[in-house]
Amino acid sequence: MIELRDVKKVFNQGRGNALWAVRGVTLDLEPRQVTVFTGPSGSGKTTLLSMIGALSRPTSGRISLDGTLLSNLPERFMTQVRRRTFGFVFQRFNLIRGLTVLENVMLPAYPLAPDYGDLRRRARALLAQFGMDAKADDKVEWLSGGEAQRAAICRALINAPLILIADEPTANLDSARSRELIGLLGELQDLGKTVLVASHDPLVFESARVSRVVELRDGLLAEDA
Amino acid sequence: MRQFLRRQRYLIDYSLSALARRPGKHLALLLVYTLVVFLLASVMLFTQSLRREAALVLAQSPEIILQRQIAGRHDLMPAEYLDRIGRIRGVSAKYGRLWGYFYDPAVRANYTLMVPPPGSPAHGEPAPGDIVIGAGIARTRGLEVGDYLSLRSARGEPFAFRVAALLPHSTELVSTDLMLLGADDFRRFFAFPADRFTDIVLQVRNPREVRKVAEKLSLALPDTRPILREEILRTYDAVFGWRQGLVFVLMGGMVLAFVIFAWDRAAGLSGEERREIGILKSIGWETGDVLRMKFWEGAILSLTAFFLGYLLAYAHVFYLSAALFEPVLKGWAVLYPDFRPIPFVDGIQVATLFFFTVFPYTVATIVPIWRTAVTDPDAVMR
Amino acid sequence: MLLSPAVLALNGVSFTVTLMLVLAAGFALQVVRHWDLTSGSERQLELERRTYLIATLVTWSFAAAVVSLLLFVYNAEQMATQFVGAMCATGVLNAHPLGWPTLFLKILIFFAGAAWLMLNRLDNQAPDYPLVRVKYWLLLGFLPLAALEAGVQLGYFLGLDPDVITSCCGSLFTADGDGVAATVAALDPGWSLAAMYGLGLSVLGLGTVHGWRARRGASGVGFALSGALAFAAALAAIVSCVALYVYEHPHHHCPFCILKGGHGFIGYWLYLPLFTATALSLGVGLISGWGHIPSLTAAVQADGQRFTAAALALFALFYGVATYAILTSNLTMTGVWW
Amino acid sequence: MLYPMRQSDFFFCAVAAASGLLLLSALDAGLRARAAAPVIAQRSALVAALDLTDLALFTEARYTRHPSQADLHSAFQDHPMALEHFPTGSLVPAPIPGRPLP
Repeated sequence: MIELRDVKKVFNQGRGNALWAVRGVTLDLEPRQVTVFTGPSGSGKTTLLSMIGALSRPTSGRISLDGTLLSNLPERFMTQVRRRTFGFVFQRFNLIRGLTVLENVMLPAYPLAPDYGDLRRRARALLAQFGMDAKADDKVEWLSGGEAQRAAICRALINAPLILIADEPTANLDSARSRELIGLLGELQDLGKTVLVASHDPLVFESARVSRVVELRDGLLAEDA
Repeated sequence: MRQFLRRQRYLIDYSLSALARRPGKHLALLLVYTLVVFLLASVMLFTQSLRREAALVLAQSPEIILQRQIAGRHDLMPAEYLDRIGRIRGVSAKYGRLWGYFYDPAVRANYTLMVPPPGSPAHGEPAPGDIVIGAGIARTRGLEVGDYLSLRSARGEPFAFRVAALLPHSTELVSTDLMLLGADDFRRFFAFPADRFTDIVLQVRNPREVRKVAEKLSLALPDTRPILREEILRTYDAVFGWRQGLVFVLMGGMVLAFVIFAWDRAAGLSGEERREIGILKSIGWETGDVLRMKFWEGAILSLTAFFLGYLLAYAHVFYLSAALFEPVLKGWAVLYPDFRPIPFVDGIQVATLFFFTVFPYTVATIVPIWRTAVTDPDAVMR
Repeated sequence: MLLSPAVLALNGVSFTVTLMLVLAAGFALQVVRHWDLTSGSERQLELERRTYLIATLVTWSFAAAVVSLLLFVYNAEQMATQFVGAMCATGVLNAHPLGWPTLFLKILIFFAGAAWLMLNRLDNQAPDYPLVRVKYWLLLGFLPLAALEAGVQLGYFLGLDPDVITSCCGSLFTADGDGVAATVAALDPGWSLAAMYGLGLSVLGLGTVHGWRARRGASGVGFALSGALAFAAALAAIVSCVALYVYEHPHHHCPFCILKGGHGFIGYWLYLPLFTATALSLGVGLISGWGHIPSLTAAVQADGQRFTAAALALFALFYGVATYAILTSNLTMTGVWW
Repeated sequence: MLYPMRQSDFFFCAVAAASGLLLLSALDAGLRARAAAPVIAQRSALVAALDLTDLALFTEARYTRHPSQADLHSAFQDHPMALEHFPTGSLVPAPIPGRPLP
């Protein structure tokens, strides 16, 4: 259960170009569901998602995860929560070029320092699960868009997070690949993961697999705006 | 502890792949770094070798040498001073020495002409007309045993000496410009007054009495200056230490340039690198992990450069006889001894080298690395 | 003297370390003044990120200080040839009144740095950083120490005059001299050994008890204090007695010559465990006082136990090596002294 | 489980190899220093036999050829304002005011 209470975020505070990206969002998110945040670009959905995913801290307001307050943790501890709880799939995949697919998938586990053999096995198993085992030793820049997206999902899942956050995951995919991706996200929900997606792609938020759609407008929930 | 080591290993994995992905940038840095280590290490190994060699070899110098000075300049030593010294407790032998310099215009070299001391075991006083020469003179003038060497004396008349023997090649470091000749030849050649010597040597058996003897000498003969063996040794120790330090200071500019280069390299991250750090942080790397990874990068570079530079310097100094420095060291000297430095390496040298190279590099990169490491983790989402 | 490379390096390092600490202290001051963990503002985030820089600067300063302590002793050893009458590092340190103070300051910096880093490690384990002000005020106290060390060392090397006749360990550490060093040497070897082993037993005992009770948040000050005392007694015993067994010479009291290869580098086996163990025990004393802060309780217990165990092992190693050196020595002093 | 070599394995191998070379260089230094003992003995013998006082490294002037025998003002004896012009002379330390000459 994720609870947001009057969450606000301002960039460049105290300067002339201050920007209120999120202006007070109060929201409860149920576990083991696919929730889509939608709204026009600039509506604050990415910012909100990055705060929920403990990538950044709200300027004010509180975010708590299963009763633990996340919003006032220093970065060091936010990272510790983040790497065990959240997995991220980014709009531009954000795989590290020059490394192989396998290495990219293993990367989030490096700071946790598991046994190397175990980690490799885990990564290979994940890749096999998403039909990527043939590509494991290829460099990521040789992958197609769909393959890169799957590699990114494998990477997001390597630390077995409870919550998967995807930011505009279909932006670089064609319709067929997008539908496939939504299917994958749905499968993850079946595995007991909470899935949070930011997207203004109708293919995504109109999909049957989506349990809830939260609409944002100008940094506020559309219902409040 | 095991987890700590495992984590470091993962970080090394990543650092190496990061280094390998930008070979051009890092090879340039490595090259400069290695060069800096190589030059400093060469200077260090070479001077250290000479320093130890001087200490070992000159430990056999005379205990006390007495020079006469007039108006602050060296002057010839009257023979009667030998008697005026009289008997001093602890002095086992005393005798006058004859030696001086001769400039040979034919090859523009300075020779050191010397009369072997009485009872010198290896090379007794050469017979009249004979000389024993150092390997440097022989090489420069193309002389062999039995050849004649003709020099113009102080009175302008030519003197022909027969080369009776060569000093062994292995002793060149101390003898390359020596020319040993008989006392009568020496005095006639230089028109040296018969009742004078160049200086006086005193042998003192018990090293504890040397200072006492020197004190008595300067009281008895106020216009003289005693030079003690320990002073010779200390002079050489200090001179080579000083030289080494001077070169290090001169090379300080080079180290500084390198530091600025390293700073620049560490600070001037490309957008691609910045994005990578952002990705790492967003997928769960902590700032501390990124810092450690970056320091591993530095450590790998430093270790490589240090090993390479040091080993190259070792080969350069001890296998190629410091060929790169020869022109500098030779200065204007025509007679340069041909010798192979003997390796004397100790921990303090390596530690000093480390402080002159790795330490500045590390310090210079702390702030740029930190700046990189605190990249916003949500930067990749914007 | 200043132009010898090792001396240049030592001075360079000391001043660089001071500079790094000035930088760290400057940032620390800002952190202390504006720290507000409840604020989500960008400035607070910036300050939190500064803490990484400060910790990195202090860590590297500490590492450099450790190596410079070693280099200082090596260098003193090597410069002995340049001083009349100096046959080892002791003579070189005696050649100027600032010699020993430099060494003592370096040792003090080692202990202070180690303790600070342990405190920093502790604080970093609590999400509310409860000790942030305490540790940065302590850091501000650490800075003058480093600056003083740099200044004193520079004064020492500038003042070194190779013509001064110095006393070497042979004459300095003989019982009939005067000054601290001679007093230490003149200690009755029996008593100094007894003090070393007695305080050793006390530090091992207190450490074991502390390791046992750390779980209940006991104070480690007693352990730290006994560690400091054991350290002093161990140094005194090395000079007055243990070194003699190593050299197998009844009047050679030098604390540095045991570092040389001729004695199997046994000095490292004595000093490295002793210094590390003492630093750890001092750190345990420093961190044990914070168990009452709820967010730190668990960390204080875990760290306290871990560090205490390490300190105990290292103290035990030191006493083992010292005993080994005494037992295997051919020098017999039992009949002569007691 | 078998897997290909990690980058860190290469690193450890490289460090081991370099340390080996370093050790080898130390060994080489020891061996050569030992092998050079007769040469040093010969040089020492010559120094003892001829009462030599200096290394013949810089033969251009008496204060560079025999630094221990010359006082360090030699360079300025010809003229008080004379500029040091022997390259190696510049490497001999300048006398420090107020301190007796060696």
